Amino acid sequence: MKLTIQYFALLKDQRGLDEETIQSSAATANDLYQELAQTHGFTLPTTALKVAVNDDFASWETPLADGDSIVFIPPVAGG
Amino acid sequence: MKLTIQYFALLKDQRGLDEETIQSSAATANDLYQELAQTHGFTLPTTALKVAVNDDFASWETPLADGDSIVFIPPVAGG
Amino acid sequence: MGNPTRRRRLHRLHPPRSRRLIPQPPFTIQTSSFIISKDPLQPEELKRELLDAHAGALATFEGWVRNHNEGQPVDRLEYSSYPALANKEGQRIVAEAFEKFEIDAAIAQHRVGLLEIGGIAVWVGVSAAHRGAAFDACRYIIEEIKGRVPIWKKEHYSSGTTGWVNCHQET
Amino acid sequence: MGNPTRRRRLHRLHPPRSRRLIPQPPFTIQTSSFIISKDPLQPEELKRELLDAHAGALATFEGWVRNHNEGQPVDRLEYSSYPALANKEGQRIVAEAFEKFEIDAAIAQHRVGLLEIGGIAVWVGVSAAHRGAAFDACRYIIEEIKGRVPIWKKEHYSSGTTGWVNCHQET
Repeated sequence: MKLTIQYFALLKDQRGLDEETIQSSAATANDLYQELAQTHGFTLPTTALKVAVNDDFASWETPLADGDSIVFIPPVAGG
Repeated sequence: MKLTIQYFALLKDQRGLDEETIQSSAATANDLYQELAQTHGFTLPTTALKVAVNDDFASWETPLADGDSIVFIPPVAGG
Repeated sequence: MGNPTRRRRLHRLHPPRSRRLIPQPPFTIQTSSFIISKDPLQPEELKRELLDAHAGALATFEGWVRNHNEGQPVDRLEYSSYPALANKEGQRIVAEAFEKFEIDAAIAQHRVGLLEIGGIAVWVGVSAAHRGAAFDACRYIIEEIKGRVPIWKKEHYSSGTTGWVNCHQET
Repeated sequence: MGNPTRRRRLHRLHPPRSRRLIPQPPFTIQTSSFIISKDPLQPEELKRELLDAHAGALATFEGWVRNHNEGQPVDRLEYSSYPALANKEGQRIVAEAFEKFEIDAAIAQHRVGLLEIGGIAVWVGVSAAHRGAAFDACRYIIEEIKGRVPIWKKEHYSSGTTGWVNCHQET
């Protein structure tokens, strides 16, 4: 299935780009992050991240579907 | 002894003036208020008032001295 | 009743508890002030005074004249104060806020005179490195002003009558 | 791993707890808004929007860029956000404040982009009939923004290095 991933903050620096569309068979958001972290050397563990699927917060166990848009959210620091 | 009394808010309305200098032998601020309340028909009880002697808060039992300036302070309502 | 002069001498040696507990000026006040103002308050200017490269957080409070109180429509408000004591007590309150909270600067001003609906009656601003202290100190200052500073509010009702707030009696 | 399509169907019938607890738009928002802004924030204009003859109390919070963080001198800050979710989450927070506190109006804005020392990063204002609610709601909104809204802060240190705040790693 085709997935769109947007990167922000530290993950954007580590990936070196804002957004990409990839082919993946990852069943869940968690599986997808593990795949990408291994490929790109992301240093943040999932315990420090949240995940959004289709622009809303989601569980790491959310099953992914073709066309989903995924964002891994580094620790926020507004204000 | 000579005492100066300033009036504010409801007490000013009830006394009909801002300030007066009187002769009194009142031993304490409390005695003075009782005297004045009887003469001028002040409606507020001392439990609802505070008293200042020479521009600082004082106890109702403060002994008065010649030349003291006294203010009876109605319930405050700033803001 | 006793002799007032003799009692006063004793009183000086042993001031009553209520007097001893109130700190006396001068205080160690940093950037801070309390002012009773006859002119309209200027929040933007006051905020600029609090601006400091060190500070990260600014909490402010503004009290506006409302168009009603306890169900009665209000046209305008008249604030009066006992200036000598009001300024002293306000400055004590700001000084207490510096002792209690880790703040960088604090300003409080209270308007007196006749105010129209929507006018600013009181302004408090506190800057601090962290937001918790800024909020706590700002709230402390406004609560203490409302409870301790000799300022009174006379409401002019749409009905034509007036009333001193908290005095439970219309005049 | 199972079949993703089948699991998704089940998931729709029984959404996970974390999704069910988050209220979904549209909310019943009165005078309220949350905006991520690329332009400098305008506290005076925002305050005017909150002005209402009914309200008696206005509590505001401003977060300014500080010249230091954890002992390191900071020259400027760069805020970035995940706009689609940041706006949605910010609006949820403001809507929650209306549910929790008796307030009349609330506005929150967060700046993104490059900010100099002393620039306003975030502004929150709440008006209410009574000051307690105004303070409580203002503080609630800023605390929740800091904890939940996907906004990140990159510090540019005087030393020439940069760091993502909270990520414990310099880049």
